[in-house]
Amino acid sequence: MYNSRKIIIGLVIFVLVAAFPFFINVGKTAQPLQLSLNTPTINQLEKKECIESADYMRANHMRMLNEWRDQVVREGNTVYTSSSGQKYEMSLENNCFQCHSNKSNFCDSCHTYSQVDPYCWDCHNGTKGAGLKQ
Amino acid sequence: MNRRDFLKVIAAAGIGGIVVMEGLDDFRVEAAEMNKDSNALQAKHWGMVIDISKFQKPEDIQRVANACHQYHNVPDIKDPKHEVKWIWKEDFEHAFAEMESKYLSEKIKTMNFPVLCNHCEEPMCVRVCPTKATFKRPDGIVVMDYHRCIGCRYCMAGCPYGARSFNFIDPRPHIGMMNHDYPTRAIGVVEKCTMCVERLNKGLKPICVEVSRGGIIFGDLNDPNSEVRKVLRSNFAIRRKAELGTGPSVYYVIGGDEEGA
Amino acid sequence: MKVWFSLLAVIILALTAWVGVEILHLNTLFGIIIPYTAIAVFIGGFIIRVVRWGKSPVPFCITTTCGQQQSLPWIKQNKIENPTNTWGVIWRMVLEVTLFRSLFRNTKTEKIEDKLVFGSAQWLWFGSLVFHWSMLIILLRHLRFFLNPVPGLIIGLESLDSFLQIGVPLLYITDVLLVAALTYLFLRRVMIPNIKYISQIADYFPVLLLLGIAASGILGRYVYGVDVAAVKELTMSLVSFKPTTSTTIGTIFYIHIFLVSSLAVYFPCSKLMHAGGIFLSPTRNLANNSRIERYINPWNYEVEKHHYSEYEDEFRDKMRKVGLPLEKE
Amino acid sequence: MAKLPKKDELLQHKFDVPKTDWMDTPVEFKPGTYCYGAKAKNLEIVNFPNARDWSPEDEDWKLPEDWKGTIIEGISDYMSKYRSFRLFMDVCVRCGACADKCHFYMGTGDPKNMPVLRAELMRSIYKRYFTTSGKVFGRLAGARDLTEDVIKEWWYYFFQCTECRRCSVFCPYGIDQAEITIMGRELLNLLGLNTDWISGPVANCYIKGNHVGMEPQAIMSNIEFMIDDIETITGKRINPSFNRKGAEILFVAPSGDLFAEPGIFTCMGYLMLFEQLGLDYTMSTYASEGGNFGFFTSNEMAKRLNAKIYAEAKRLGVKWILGGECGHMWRLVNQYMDTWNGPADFLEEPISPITGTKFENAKSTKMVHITEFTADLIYHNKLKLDPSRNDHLRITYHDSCNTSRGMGLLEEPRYIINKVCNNFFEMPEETIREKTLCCGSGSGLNAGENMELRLRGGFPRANAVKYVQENHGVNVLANICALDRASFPSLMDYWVPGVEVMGVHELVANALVMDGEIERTLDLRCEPLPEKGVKSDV
Amino acid sequence: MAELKVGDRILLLDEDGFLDNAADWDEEVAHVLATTEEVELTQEHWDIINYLREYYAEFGVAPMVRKMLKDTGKKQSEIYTLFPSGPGKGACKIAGLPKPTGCV
Amino acid sequence: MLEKVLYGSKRYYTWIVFLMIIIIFGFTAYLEQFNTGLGITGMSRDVTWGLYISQFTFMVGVAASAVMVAIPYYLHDHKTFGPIVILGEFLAVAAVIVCMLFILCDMGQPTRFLNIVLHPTPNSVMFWDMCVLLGYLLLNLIIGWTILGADKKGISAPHWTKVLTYIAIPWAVSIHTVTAFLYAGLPGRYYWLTAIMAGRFLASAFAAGPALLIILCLILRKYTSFKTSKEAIQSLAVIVTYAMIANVFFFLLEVFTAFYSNIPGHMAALQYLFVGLNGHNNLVPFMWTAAILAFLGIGLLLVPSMRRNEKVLTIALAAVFIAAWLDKGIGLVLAGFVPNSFERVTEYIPSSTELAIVLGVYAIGFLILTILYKMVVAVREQSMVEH
Repeated sequence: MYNSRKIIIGLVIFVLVAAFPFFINVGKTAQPLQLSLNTPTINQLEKKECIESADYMRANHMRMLNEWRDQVVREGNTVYTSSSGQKYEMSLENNCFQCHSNKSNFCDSCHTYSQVDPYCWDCHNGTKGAGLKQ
Repeated sequence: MNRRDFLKVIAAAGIGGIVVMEGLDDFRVEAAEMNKDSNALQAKHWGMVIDISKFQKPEDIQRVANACHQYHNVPDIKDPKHEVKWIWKEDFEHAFAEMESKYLSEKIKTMNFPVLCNHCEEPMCVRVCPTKATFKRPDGIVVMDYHRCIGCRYCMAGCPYGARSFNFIDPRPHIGMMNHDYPTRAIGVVEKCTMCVERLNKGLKPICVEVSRGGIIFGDLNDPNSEVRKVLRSNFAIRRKAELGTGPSVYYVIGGDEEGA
Repeated sequence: MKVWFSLLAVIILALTAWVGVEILHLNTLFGIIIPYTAIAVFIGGFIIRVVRWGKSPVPFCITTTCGQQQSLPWIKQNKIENPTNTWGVIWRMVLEVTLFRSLFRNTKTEKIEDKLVFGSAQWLWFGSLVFHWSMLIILLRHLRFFLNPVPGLIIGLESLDSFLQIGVPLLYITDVLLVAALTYLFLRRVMIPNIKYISQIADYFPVLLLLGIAASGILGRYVYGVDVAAVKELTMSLVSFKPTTSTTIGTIFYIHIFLVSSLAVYFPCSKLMHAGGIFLSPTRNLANNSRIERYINPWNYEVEKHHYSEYEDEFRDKMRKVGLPLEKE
Repeated sequence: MAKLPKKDELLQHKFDVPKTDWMDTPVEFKPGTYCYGAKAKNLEIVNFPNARDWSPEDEDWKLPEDWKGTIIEGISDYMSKYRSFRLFMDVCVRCGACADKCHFYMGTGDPKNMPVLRAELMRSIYKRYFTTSGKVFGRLAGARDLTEDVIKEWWYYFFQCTECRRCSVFCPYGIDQAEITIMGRELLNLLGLNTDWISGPVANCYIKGNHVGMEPQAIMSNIEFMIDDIETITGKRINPSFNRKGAEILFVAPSGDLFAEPGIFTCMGYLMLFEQLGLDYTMSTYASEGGNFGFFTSNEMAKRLNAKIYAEAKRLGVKWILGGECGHMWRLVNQYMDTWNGPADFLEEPISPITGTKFENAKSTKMVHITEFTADLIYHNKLKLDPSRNDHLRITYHDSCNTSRGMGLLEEPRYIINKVCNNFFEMPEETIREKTLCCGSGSGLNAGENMELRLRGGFPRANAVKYVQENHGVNVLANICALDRASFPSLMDYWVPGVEVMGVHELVANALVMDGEIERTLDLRCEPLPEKGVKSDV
Repeated sequence: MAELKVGDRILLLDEDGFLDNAADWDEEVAHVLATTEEVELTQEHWDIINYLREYYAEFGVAPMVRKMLKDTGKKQSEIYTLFPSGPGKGACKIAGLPKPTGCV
Repeated sequence: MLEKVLYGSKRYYTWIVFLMIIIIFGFTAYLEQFNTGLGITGMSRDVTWGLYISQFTFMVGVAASAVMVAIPYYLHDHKTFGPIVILGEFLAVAAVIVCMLFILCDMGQPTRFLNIVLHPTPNSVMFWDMCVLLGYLLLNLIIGWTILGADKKGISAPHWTKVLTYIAIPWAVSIHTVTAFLYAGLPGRYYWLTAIMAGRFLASAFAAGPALLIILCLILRKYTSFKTSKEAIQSLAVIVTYAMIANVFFFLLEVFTAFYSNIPGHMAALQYLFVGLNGHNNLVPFMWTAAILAFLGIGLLLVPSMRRNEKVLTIALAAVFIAAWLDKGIGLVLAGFVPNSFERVTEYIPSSTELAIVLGVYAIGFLILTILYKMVVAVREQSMVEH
């Protein structure tokens, strides 16, 4: 190979960049995401289920909340009938946070893990124990 | 490629996209139903009559204001330039400047008026808002969608009542006792009295009405049998800057049982 | 025809992933085996291609000079467009690679009656710049799936990219820019007769594949709502070589990574290798200093020449007649 | 020879594309757009393969038995020798930025003259025989079989490229169509496919030392003739030296300057300048050619012809070499000569004997461009100049492709022109400096039989000259290239009548006030100089 | 390759009608070549042709046009009147000289 | 054409660097405002709009003024304006961008600025203002760019540019009219609640804009090869003269209406501006300066001999421009909030951060203007290059 020094340096940089995630994670164990459901309200529940299936909620809670927001604020609709027929108030404070009162161990841990930073918290301050986001 | 071929490609891509979307659609949960609370208070035109006789002392207004502000997490900002208020006290000559007269009785001059958003029939703030962030509900209440407000403050320029406040600074550090059942507002949005729509939705009257000890009468202005209409029938009531044609829904009854001014 | 074929190829690829996951439930194949293979092919193929180029020497110093040469001391040299040292070359390459300097020069030649006129034509430059930079930012942003904890730089980049508060989850500006730029690049290929004439499947396919990748990513994020936490669990398991599959991630995600894998495999055996090739381009990466330093051709060999002595032998009489000096009288 | 079409006929083309795919559009040999085939006798002189007499119009090109294998082997060979070739085959994304940059495309509207497509003529074969995708998918991957028609197409289009590199300036990867053309011509020469106009000069140059085929006595006679004219003009008899050992400087000019108008006026310019300086120089009848048509044939042939310059410098024992105004000569001096035939360690680093300036940029080649040399003289006030002698001229300057894109010689000639003339006007910026447009006749295309092609290829340049003629009354097209001087007169007569073609050193010598000269009444062309203060019509 | 029939000789011409082999030339050939150029040879023509032949014999190339004009005392326009294709393609061809090549 | 921007004289680069420094300075200030909120400005619950909106309002006028060159040239074939039409168009481009930036700076939630487009609200004048400004920006950019591109190619501009130019003429009027409607339709803001608002806006725009354009032409003439003819400058100066007279006249109409009718609401703002209200008199010195400069400017411009002296002309134009700026760029918006809905006076003093941001935005405007004008000068130079 000609100009091998330069080409090899370039290729090494390429490999380092292209396989960077592998290098940085080498030897580390991927920690599965742990979400805490250990709150007083949840502990008291007979059937530990959210308003929709957990899989659905994990993937779609933000879309649902977005829809709720328009329904509540703009339409004045406040009651959500879930797919199981159960009725819930469409409210973070008066519904979601009642069970998920552990913002930092539930909401935040997943948000941090997947690096999403929703602006909901700017107003909806979470639970009593969670403290305020400045 | 001529234009026709190009359109074909676009169409094909579109059809392909729809097929893919349809194929994947079962993966989404069916849209759930969302309805009004069956207990919700309903009206065609919510309005208030404020009986000034019930607000003889400044503390009377303060009590109502505190209840409202605490309930709604309205910050207590001392700097008048940045203060946020939903309901507060004004004297006659400022609240009703256009009715000012040299020979006004001392009593009226020193009277305290709770002022708040008038939930106008023709709200200027709604007319000027460029994003429909503030809008009038079918029941006549003018509300804010804080999520949509861009903070242009055109509504504040438009409102002739000074009823609107802007979050010039972060409100949270200025909230004394946080009501965790109610959200706060973000910096940079306009806010104002909402006539407690969240309470009406659940079948409750506004908080100010509840703590006013009868000083604020609340009801459907459209309903001739409603309490507000009864009061208005039997009392002379004034509205702020009615000449501007905004149609305020907040009426002031001066003197209560006594003869009006 | 070429466009249809390329479109069909992309659709088949997408359908393959859909059938594989949705019907055949080959999650392991599409979530683990194919991605691993693809990244290996990508890196390996890339290296092989570059090494293959490297095996051929650059026998001559054939810089394309786009500015004043180094000359007399009082004549200002254009040290970037006509470099004589490594720094100049580095600058030139940086401008080429990051800002597409040469493309910026682009003009449009028009024939108006019997005149040729040269107009500005920087849309291609702008479109490709937008595309490549958006692509880079999107790639960097995706590092959030591969790093735990996510570094501040990536967080900052992401929050800048989602600066506009539109939709839930927040709309990425680069998503819009990427799709817009790719659409532009595609449209110019099908709308401009000359460009269409020179275009091949190898030109349409990557654009459409990239559009497919963008579309599947955007659909996953904004429409179908892929569980990003589950995605990250999968990606983290991949990069730490302890792969696990997940059944809670929607099919659209598998389509997305299958298309990305296809691109990774396609990359080294296609024109996309221009990404590596530009660094080796001898008209750009050489200094114009071959009058200052001797440039060596490794395969330089002796050639047959017509020497002066032969010349003189042939023309001696004639030279003598006109009084030219001779070696041999 | 084909009849020359009228102007509006030549201008009928549009920049559009045929209905059929380019692979299905066969090459059409249109008289006037290609050169005659190389003659057997010329190929034989330089020992080239498959020497035979043939014509491109023939159905049978008399290709050697295993021509296909030869080509494929050739491609493989050049791939392993030239990174540029392999890379440029691989990385093109067909963005089309080069498409409308080619003067032949601008002048013919033939899509195969878009550099990208001209490269694709070769790339399609490369794909077919050297890439997996091409082998498997064939035409879907843009590949095609190598047939005789492909060879004919190559020959037509690779001799329809002047290797001017304008496309390379605009290509985001620096893909240089010239490199691909060079490879294409190398491959064609393996089959004995060259043009008469290139192979003739190559053979001439190899034996007689210059393209024109001037034997030593012919050169001397021409010089004698010029000296007579110089005497008529200046009253001074000058005495240049030839083949003189021990001179300080060997001067090498393109042979066109020794033979034909208007090149000879430039040559007279050199001679007058050197005489005035009292320069210790000599010229060579053996290395009497700066240009190198070998470069338009094959790398090896170019090296064979180029070798004479250093060999002669060594034989004569000069200190360094001065090169005249020539285009491709300077691309070769800059980019190839030292690599081919160096190191020139028998020479010294060039220093101007007049100003003492060391030519740092020629440290290794030891060869200085005459405009570098003259600009340095003028900068140091070593020349007495009377620019008003050129006041009747309104001048624009054409950058030669090779000196601008293969060297970067842009300011030196401009500096000189501005010092020896009072009326200088630039052509539009997209047509000068590194974006300069070719004369349309470079790289061995300035034959007579392909005049239509030359006029078409030169149209963009002529168009720019016309612009300055209309706007500034320009009547002189100055240049530093023998090929320009050979090709522009007919081009200008056709497209922009009234514009004369002059080498920069003709202008220099016109303005040069020589010691002891008579009052000049004639310019170098022996035309009467206008009276002082009289300006030409604008 | 084109051919020229001169008497019973068959001579080879190149594409432009120049003699392929300069040694083939004689006066008879010149006359036939002149007919291809539609020129009737007169003494004036012969002066030029003879001059070119002599020059070519001595120098191996055609003379520079300028030199030819000077040596023959003719103006360029006169040459064109005699040889409508010009000094190179007309006069040189009839005189049996080869085409000039290179950067000229 | 963009490449022209990259090559320039030392003076050009110095100017660019200078602007960049101010921009960075302004941007830093903006970041501070972005992070801490609009509380960092001098605005308040009562004076909800400050310098940002007032500068926006003023710059809409500057943008609209391009029409004062376009009308004579396109509608009345006033040939001397030919070379400077494009300067007017590019001035409009820079001015509209400045306008948009000021709006953005004024937003409490700038990240949501696209909500105006995503939730179009035809009943809001601000929505229409966004539409007309955006349209005007595109019109001028497309027209200017195409004409310049054609200039560069040495051909005449395509016909559709002419169509766009004709559209742009009423459009220019519309941007300032709609901007006037922003104010003129609000109940309770008596200083703004006047039918002549749009007229005043246009008159002051047609004075201040061309005044700036002439000054720019004079600067270009001094420092570049772009030489605007004396006739063009004089014609434009006449336009400035009469526009300024109209502007002052319209203002006096307001004064008459307010004081003859003696309606307190209509008088209050004028009193506040010129004599102070309830002891608040921050703007009084500015307004008197404006009044004096306005009359000075008109006086100098009206006398032909003085107008023809380009030194005097420059002073007169500067006086007119500053007067218009003080009147519209400060007084008009601020006084509209005085007194407030409760008959109280809150005064507004911009904070240093606010001023820094304003400076930064203007610097961006100048940068854009410089870049655009640089292209114009370079393209025009190319067609008359002479060494």
